[in-house]
Amino acid sequence: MINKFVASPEAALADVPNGATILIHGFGNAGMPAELIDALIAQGARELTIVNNNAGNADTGLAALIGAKRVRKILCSFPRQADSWHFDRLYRAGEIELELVPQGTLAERIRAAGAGIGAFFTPTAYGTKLAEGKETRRIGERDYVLEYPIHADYALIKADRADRWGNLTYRKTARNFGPLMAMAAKCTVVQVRETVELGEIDPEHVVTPGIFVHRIVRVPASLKRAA
Amino acid sequence: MINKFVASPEAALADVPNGATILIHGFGNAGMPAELIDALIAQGARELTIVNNNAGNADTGLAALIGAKRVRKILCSFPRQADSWHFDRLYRAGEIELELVPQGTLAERIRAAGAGIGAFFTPTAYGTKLAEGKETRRIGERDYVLEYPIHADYALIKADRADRWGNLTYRKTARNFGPLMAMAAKCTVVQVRETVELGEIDPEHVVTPGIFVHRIVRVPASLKRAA
Amino acid sequence: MKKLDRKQLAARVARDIPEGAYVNLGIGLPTLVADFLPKGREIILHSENGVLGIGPKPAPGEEDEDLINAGKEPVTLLTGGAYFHHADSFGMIRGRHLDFAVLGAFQVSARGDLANWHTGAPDAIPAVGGAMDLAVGAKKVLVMMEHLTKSGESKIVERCSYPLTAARCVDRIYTDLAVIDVKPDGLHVVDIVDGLDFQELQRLTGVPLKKPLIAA
Amino acid sequence: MKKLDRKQLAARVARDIPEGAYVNLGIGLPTLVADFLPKGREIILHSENGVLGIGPKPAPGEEDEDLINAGKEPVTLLTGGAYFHHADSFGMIRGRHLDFAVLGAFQVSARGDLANWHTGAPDAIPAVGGAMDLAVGAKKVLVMMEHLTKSGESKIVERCSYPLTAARCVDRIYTDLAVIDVKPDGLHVVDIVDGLDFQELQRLTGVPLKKPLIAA
Repeated sequence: MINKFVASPEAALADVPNGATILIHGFGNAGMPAELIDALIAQGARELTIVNNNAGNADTGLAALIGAKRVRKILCSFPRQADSWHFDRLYRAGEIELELVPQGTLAERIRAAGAGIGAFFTPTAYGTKLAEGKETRRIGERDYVLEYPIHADYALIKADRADRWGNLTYRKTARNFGPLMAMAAKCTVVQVRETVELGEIDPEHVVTPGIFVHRIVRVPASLKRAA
Repeated sequence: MINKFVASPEAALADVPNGATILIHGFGNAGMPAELIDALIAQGARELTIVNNNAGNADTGLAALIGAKRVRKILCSFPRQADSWHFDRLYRAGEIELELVPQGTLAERIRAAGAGIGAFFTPTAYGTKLAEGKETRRIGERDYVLEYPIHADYALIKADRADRWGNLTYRKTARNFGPLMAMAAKCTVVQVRETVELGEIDPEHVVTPGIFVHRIVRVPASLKRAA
Repeated sequence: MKKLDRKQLAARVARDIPEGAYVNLGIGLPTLVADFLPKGREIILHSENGVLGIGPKPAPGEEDEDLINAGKEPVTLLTGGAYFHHADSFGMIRGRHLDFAVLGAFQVSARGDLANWHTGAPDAIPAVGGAMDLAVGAKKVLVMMEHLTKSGESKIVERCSYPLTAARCVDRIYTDLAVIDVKPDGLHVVDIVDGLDFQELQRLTGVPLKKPLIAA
Repeated sequence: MKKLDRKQLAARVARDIPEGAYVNLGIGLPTLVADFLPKGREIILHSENGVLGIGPKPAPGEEDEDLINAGKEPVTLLTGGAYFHHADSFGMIRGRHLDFAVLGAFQVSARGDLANWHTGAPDAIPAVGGAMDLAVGAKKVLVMMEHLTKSGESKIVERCSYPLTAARCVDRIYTDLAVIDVKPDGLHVVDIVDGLDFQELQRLTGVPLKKPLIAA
């Protein structure tokens, strides 16, 4: 019997090695897998490359991972926020590498990894600092920049519901990067609010099919930290 | 008030010019917008370029459009079927041009058009007849072929439900190319089994958001031909 | 002259958004446009983080941390709205499905180059978000900004000194002093605030302007 | 010797598909494998046209024209299945998410090249479907075919004479005579049908074979 449920965030992340590339779901706090990140901090892996839209807020979640100096490099679209002090401090000290990627290009590069696309031409960032040194091409009447996929070892995702095959639904704008990141990692680890019996998710409403999901941990909303 | 409903298939397709490129949804009969195709035949536009996974079955729908000699060129992955006699006859007579595209490349080229991607490298067809003359590149450990988007003037789609903003759901494997084609055309025309009030489609369950849809015609199942 | 305040500027932009338009409002000043869209006109607001049909701010206590806009502020969803993932969301943007993007700016050049993401200061932490996607993707890019910097320099310039967001992307500029169209043959003034004449607007602006066909 | 019939061949392939595998069964002979998957083993079947979790054929009269497989035959959906669109479906294929694709073949070369889409005959109407995507995308490509053509020639060849579907993609070949692994150092016989010895198999096959470690 296929059963992708695992007992705890700690068990789900026990094998993360130093130097791993990890996609972390979430746009700000919406979709951020806080308990999985806590487990990653506790697990101790270092020299990580992290992919997230942002670079953490305040002192929890991704910000705590960065603050604990576990992150060698981050790929994101919007690191600078009022409360991104952990990232700001390490960035100014030269202790964390930043690859700034336009948000749509970030999403598309993650999708490309999941969908087996080797590279793609996007119009975004053409003629800007963020395309410096990159291959460009005029196709039709638009100019494009060549961008490459972002493959990862792990994806850490927060979804709403999951069944034991790994079919997922999300909640409102907490969907954001989740379905893309789930496709792009060798091992996709998901925390969900609720686990359900097979068949409780209508096959028309599955957002991430189980083929993309490897490990699922239930984190009931009642256990959630006061954010 | 936004209202994308139109009165009839004929009204929805009145402005199709000769020489238009038209995406036609459907994998075999599942998702094929038969009544819209009938209206296109009645409308009379000629020299069409058609994109569909197949090249028509038996004597109705796309096969009838081809049989009526309205199609100059077809892009598809699988034209040859036991009952594709209209296509077969015109193809052997040199009266229809065929661009054979692997199925996944066909889907991805349509998506690329909808998503503003200028071109992409795919591993499919590398080293085969279908990549002859195309640009190739080794990226990492795989070889890729460069493929370009398929932009269209119209998309003809069969969906299950629609509201007046154009939000769509599909039914089972009749989803297939629909959500992709809806993104890739200047004018997306949809026939649906049922029209519903705004809000009846759960925002979590919308498959094609209304931004991609321009005209909707209700074709109740009771009016469907005996297939 | 009567400079427009932030609300008046937002109302001026809102007036130009037609029924049925799909619109992305950038973070900051452009977000204010939502409050001034004419009642009874159905306009569908998009946010990069995967939502179409954004409604008014939630009542206090009704916020949902899973329903936010690109500025990470709590929002509501209109009846008829839809959720989708980031690749679909930016497919809408890059694929030219949005009718309008309304964006803030540091500078706009006479040929429509936009600079709105980075001051270029060596110690600044760069952050781009969806700005570059919106600038290249929307059918029409509308810029909202103050006409002058705090030190009185024109933000409409011959050539942007700040790093570009995208080249030749801006269609129309709304400032607290005027509305100006960016066209292939130059900058065309559409209207000017009361009490300011074309000559004075030209004097304040860094680059040549063309008079409106009907004098303001 | 006891050549395997179509059902026996399908059962032989089915035996090798492990619990939890995601599998695409090609049109024709490979589709038959579904009927022989061991009961109690959960295996999830994928079809190119946007479905995971294909179940048994529907009972007569229970067919749904909107629920078909890639061969356009009516199917059912298992509890736990899911629908999705073609770009996601081929993302699964190209992105190496499928554990196995089971494909028919005209020819397989000694280095694992596959020819299964086109005879190359000048008057043949070419049709490729999802074959090229599956051949390059699945983690393991299993081929099912008769060992010999009707005229007695080996379909395992030094170099394919038919147009290729993909180069160096086949991992294992199941024929009515033997199971053969394609490895970097050549073709390794895994097992042979009763009544056929290695020497005779070698004689029938177009290219050099390596003996199984434990004689069949």
